[in-house]
Amino acid sequence: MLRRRPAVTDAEAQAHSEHVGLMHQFEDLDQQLDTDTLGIWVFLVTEIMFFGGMFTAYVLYRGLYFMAFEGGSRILDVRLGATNTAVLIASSLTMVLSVRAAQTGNRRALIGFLIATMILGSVFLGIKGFEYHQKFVEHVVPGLDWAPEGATLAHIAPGGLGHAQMFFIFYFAMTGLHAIHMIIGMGLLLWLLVRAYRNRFTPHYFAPVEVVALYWHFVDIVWIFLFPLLYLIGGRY
Amino acid sequence: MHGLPFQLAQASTIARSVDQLYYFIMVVTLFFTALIFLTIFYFMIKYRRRSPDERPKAIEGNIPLEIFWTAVPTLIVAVIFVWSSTLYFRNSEPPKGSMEVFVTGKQWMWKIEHSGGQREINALHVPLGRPVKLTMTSEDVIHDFYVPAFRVKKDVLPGRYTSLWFTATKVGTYHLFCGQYCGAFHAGMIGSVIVLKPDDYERWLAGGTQGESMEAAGEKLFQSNGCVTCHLADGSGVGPSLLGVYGHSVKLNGGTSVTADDAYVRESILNPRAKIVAGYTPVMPTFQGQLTEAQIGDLIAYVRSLGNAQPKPKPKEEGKQ
Amino acid sequence: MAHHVVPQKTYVMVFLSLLVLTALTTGVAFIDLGPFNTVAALAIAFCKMSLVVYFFMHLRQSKGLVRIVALAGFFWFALLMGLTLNDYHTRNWTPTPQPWSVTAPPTHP
Amino acid sequence: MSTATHVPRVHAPRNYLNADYGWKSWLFTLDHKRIALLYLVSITFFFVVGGFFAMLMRIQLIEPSGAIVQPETYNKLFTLHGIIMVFFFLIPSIPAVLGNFLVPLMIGARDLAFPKLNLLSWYIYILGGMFTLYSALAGGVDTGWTFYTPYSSLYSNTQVTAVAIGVFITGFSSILTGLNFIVTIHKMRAPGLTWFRLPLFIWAMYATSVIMVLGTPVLAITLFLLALEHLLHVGIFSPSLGGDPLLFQHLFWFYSHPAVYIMILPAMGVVSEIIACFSRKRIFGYKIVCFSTIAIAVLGFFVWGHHMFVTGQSIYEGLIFSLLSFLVAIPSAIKVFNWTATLYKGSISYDAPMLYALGFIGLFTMGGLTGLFLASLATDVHLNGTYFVVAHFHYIMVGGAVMGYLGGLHFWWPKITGRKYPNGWAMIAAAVIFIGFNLTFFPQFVLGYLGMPRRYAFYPAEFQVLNVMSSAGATVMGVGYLIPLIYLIWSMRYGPPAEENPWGATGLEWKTASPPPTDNFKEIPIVTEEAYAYAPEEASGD
Repeated sequence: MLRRRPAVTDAEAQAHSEHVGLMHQFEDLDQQLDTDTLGIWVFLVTEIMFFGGMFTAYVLYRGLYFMAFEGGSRILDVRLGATNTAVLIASSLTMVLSVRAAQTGNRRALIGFLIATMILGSVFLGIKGFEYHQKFVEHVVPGLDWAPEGATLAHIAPGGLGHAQMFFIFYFAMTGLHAIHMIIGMGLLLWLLVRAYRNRFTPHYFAPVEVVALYWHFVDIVWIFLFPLLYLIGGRY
Repeated sequence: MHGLPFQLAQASTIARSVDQLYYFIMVVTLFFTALIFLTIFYFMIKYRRRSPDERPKAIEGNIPLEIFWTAVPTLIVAVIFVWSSTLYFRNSEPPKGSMEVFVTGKQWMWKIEHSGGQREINALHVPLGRPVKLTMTSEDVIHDFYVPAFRVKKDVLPGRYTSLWFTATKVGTYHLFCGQYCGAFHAGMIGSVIVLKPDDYERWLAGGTQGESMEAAGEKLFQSNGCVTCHLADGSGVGPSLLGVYGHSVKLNGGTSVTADDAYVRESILNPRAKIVAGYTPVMPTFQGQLTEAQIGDLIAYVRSLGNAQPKPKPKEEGKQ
Repeated sequence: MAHHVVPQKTYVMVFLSLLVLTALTTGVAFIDLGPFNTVAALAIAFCKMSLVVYFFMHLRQSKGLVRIVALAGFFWFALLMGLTLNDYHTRNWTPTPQPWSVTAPPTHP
Repeated sequence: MSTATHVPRVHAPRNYLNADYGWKSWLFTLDHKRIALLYLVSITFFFVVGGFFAMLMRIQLIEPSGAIVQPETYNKLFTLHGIIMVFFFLIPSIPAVLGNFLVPLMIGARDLAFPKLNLLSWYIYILGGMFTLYSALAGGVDTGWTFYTPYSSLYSNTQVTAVAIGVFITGFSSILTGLNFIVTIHKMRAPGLTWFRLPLFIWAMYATSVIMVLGTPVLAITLFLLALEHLLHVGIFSPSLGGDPLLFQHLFWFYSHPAVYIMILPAMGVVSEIIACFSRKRIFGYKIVCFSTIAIAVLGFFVWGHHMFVTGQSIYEGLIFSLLSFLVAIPSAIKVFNWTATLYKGSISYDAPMLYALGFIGLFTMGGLTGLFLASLATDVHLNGTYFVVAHFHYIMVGGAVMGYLGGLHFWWPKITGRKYPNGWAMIAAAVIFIGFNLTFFPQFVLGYLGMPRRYAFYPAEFQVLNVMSSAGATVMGVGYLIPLIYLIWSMRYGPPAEENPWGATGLEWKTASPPPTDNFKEIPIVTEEAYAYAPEEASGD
């Protein structure tokens, strides 16, 4: 048989409702933070599989058409790619520092680090946009503008144009999906910023900051793999 | 063929062996289905509720019993696995000296070419008792060559060769189906496999619409497409000589080597820069889109016919091997 | 309800290591190591990922459950990649699926 | 049971149904029970649409030359039937309706961990459904639910993109549902409710959620790449553009084979509950059944290649996948044996849910055993792509998953609506469905063995007798499905009120009112007993 917990007294219920940010389905904020953290991790696992399908396709074709992929990789600007990697890593740092600021109840630092993260994210997207623009200038956008010529053509011709096209499909699909994730992340940061500005977070209630941060770091990790896979194929002697 | 056809002809050597396995699994299936159904019926009657407040005693489980009914299915599936895999591996290997037939699938017909040049559409004539090997490819989407009476089936893919083989054991006309959905008239992509007695088959070969043999057609293509201008027989041309190449190992730029089979020859025609023979430069243009699958088949047949010829002496030593 | 607050210094050290590794991976790419270029690039990327996961994503302080979830993600990804690529890897192991194999054995090397 | 009643009772006690009125109270609800009902209505709609396509197909196949529609139309019929039934009915059926309703109740929680996410996943589902319905109305799609490339990407002129988007979007609905369940089951169980005290339905929902979370994203990315190739004519899967069509099949089946377990595992969970309740016995070998549930979910990911034995994959890959496919048969067999053993020395009554559950065991046994023919390489070469496969997966998906769903719906209907349905009619319907189902699909095993390929709009005349039998059976089955539709709707208004625990079942969901209050429990219960404690208390000690 079941035994019931003693009924909740009014005083207790009052205290309960004073837990800022506590949803009705949870017992306390600790359970809520635990639950939110687990939730975002499970979500990140789905993201691993989401990108995983595309990575599998990429790895397969890179193996099959290595020359073409190497040639396509030469068209990409390593300096911009490396700079972007550094920018994104820096944004991960500011992100984790904003979590720390939330944990310690430092509202000014929280707002500052969130803004810094957003600025770094924008820089990343700006550089990415510039790179995309360059690809249009070089006419290496499969499906939309594919007419490589001159030096570009000389780089990618040895591996076969068709297969070089495939490299750029993966380049755009992978970096594009990554960029969409970044944009979603920027939206989430904005939402955090508004809530931080309204002073909604406390050292006991900072789960949203932690959750968004985990997402942001994941997006960073995806780029950590995209950079060598796309920009650094083969030895560039 | 009328009434209730619950039996399918066993018209190939493969069919008999597959059916034996099929019947074995069927016995297993029937036994366990009967076991479960009868046990449930028995329990349903024996232990039906006799009074509304009946409370049976709890039974937690029984570990030896669990082990027993884990082990039994494991053993049975192990037997099936070993049996079927052995059979599958045996059935996937065509016997040496099989008769070669070239099959092209396209929406929604089967084009078949015999090595003697006889062409058929939606029909395949084969002799009784002789292994026949089909080399198949598709001009558009994925098809599937399926002859139920032979228990053979294989997808026919664009851009690639697949093969299957059979030895017919019964004279007759059998269904040929497309087994992989391929578009609007998928259901109409059907034909017949006609098994003839050897002498009937010879008569059919002689009497049919006689084209030139695949080799001869391939040789003509080799001339008309200008292949011959570079691939000189003595190896002095821009491209390597093709004498004595097919079926042998070819050294490539970069130190690797590849066996010259038809996948390789096909790739070299359609994507010539993928694998460059050691000592040569990637200058050959692609013939993608300029040759039909049937023509590529002809060309391969021609290159194959050169495979056992002695290569003439070559000035470029590294191009050999 | 005591949340473990990691000292700022740890984060900065991790950040600097990540920067060094980025420079390293870019540098290595300009040296020809043959197939080891790919190996090196992936190994470095894996190190970087581990740093981010372990420190920035707080796996160091996480409970076992979160660790299992993260591992499951990588395991299933490996499964997808491994079993798919295995098909391509083994497709040419036998001469059987290669049609039109010559009947006569090679007469000369 | 409960002694204290703080809330003064007006007429009916407050419950989740009468807590609030008006369409807004439904469309913006965060209550898992109301969201479950939203799903119930939506999937019933899609079931009717998918069933309608199936009826047209069976009418078409009465005549060898095709009785009513052109081949192009027939191809669209089976494609839409497959897509709607798989993605919009079967996958959300038990998880999103019964799971949504029951998971918090069974584990003693007030709601799922993320109620907003739960509502969002329903809206995502509806959005995906809209795209699919749009594509059906705007000319349909004819690729088959498997979307094999290059046909789907380069050759089909139908609404491939719209359907791909629809299925892509709906995928996220099931990802979010799965995520919600995993987190809820981990973090929100009532005090004392340890893992091995959980009902098997919860174990099944957990395993299902794991598959949803790990598999669905791969389908999403695959459809994304497919749509990219279709729209931009760039090469990813098409050989003419440098791609490999088998890669599509690998990625597609990586999700779509485990998807079968998304359909069948929840049904197994439902059946475990029903068998235990109607034989008043604890499930025989409870822990073994728990482990076999997880084993099926995990092993289910290792077997996708058995769909590709004849499509040109490496024969060694085929060997590995064949072996692994046989392995997944073993936990399924263990479950069937354990259910059967549960009946031993029980006290068995035959109300409608039990009939469905026993029907499930029978049909699932046949469906599972015929899978042996398809896991075995040599016989699969003959049977792959024929009606044998069609019959096999309908035995699993319809004979298994739909029987389980209907059984569960009948079992928990009094809890969901607070009303009883006419038991006699329900028993008749169960019998009619069982008979109609076997009439429909058993002949298809024979057809498949005789070599009739699936997806044929017309066929050689010798197959007609069996096809007519199958179509006749489909009529019976169709009638069988209409009966519950009528009396269940009837019972919502006119059925006699149901008490808290009409079946005398154990489990926390039966310890609260029917229908439950919005917060599920007056107080969160503390669990001190094992699952399925049906035995008299004094006897449970020995």
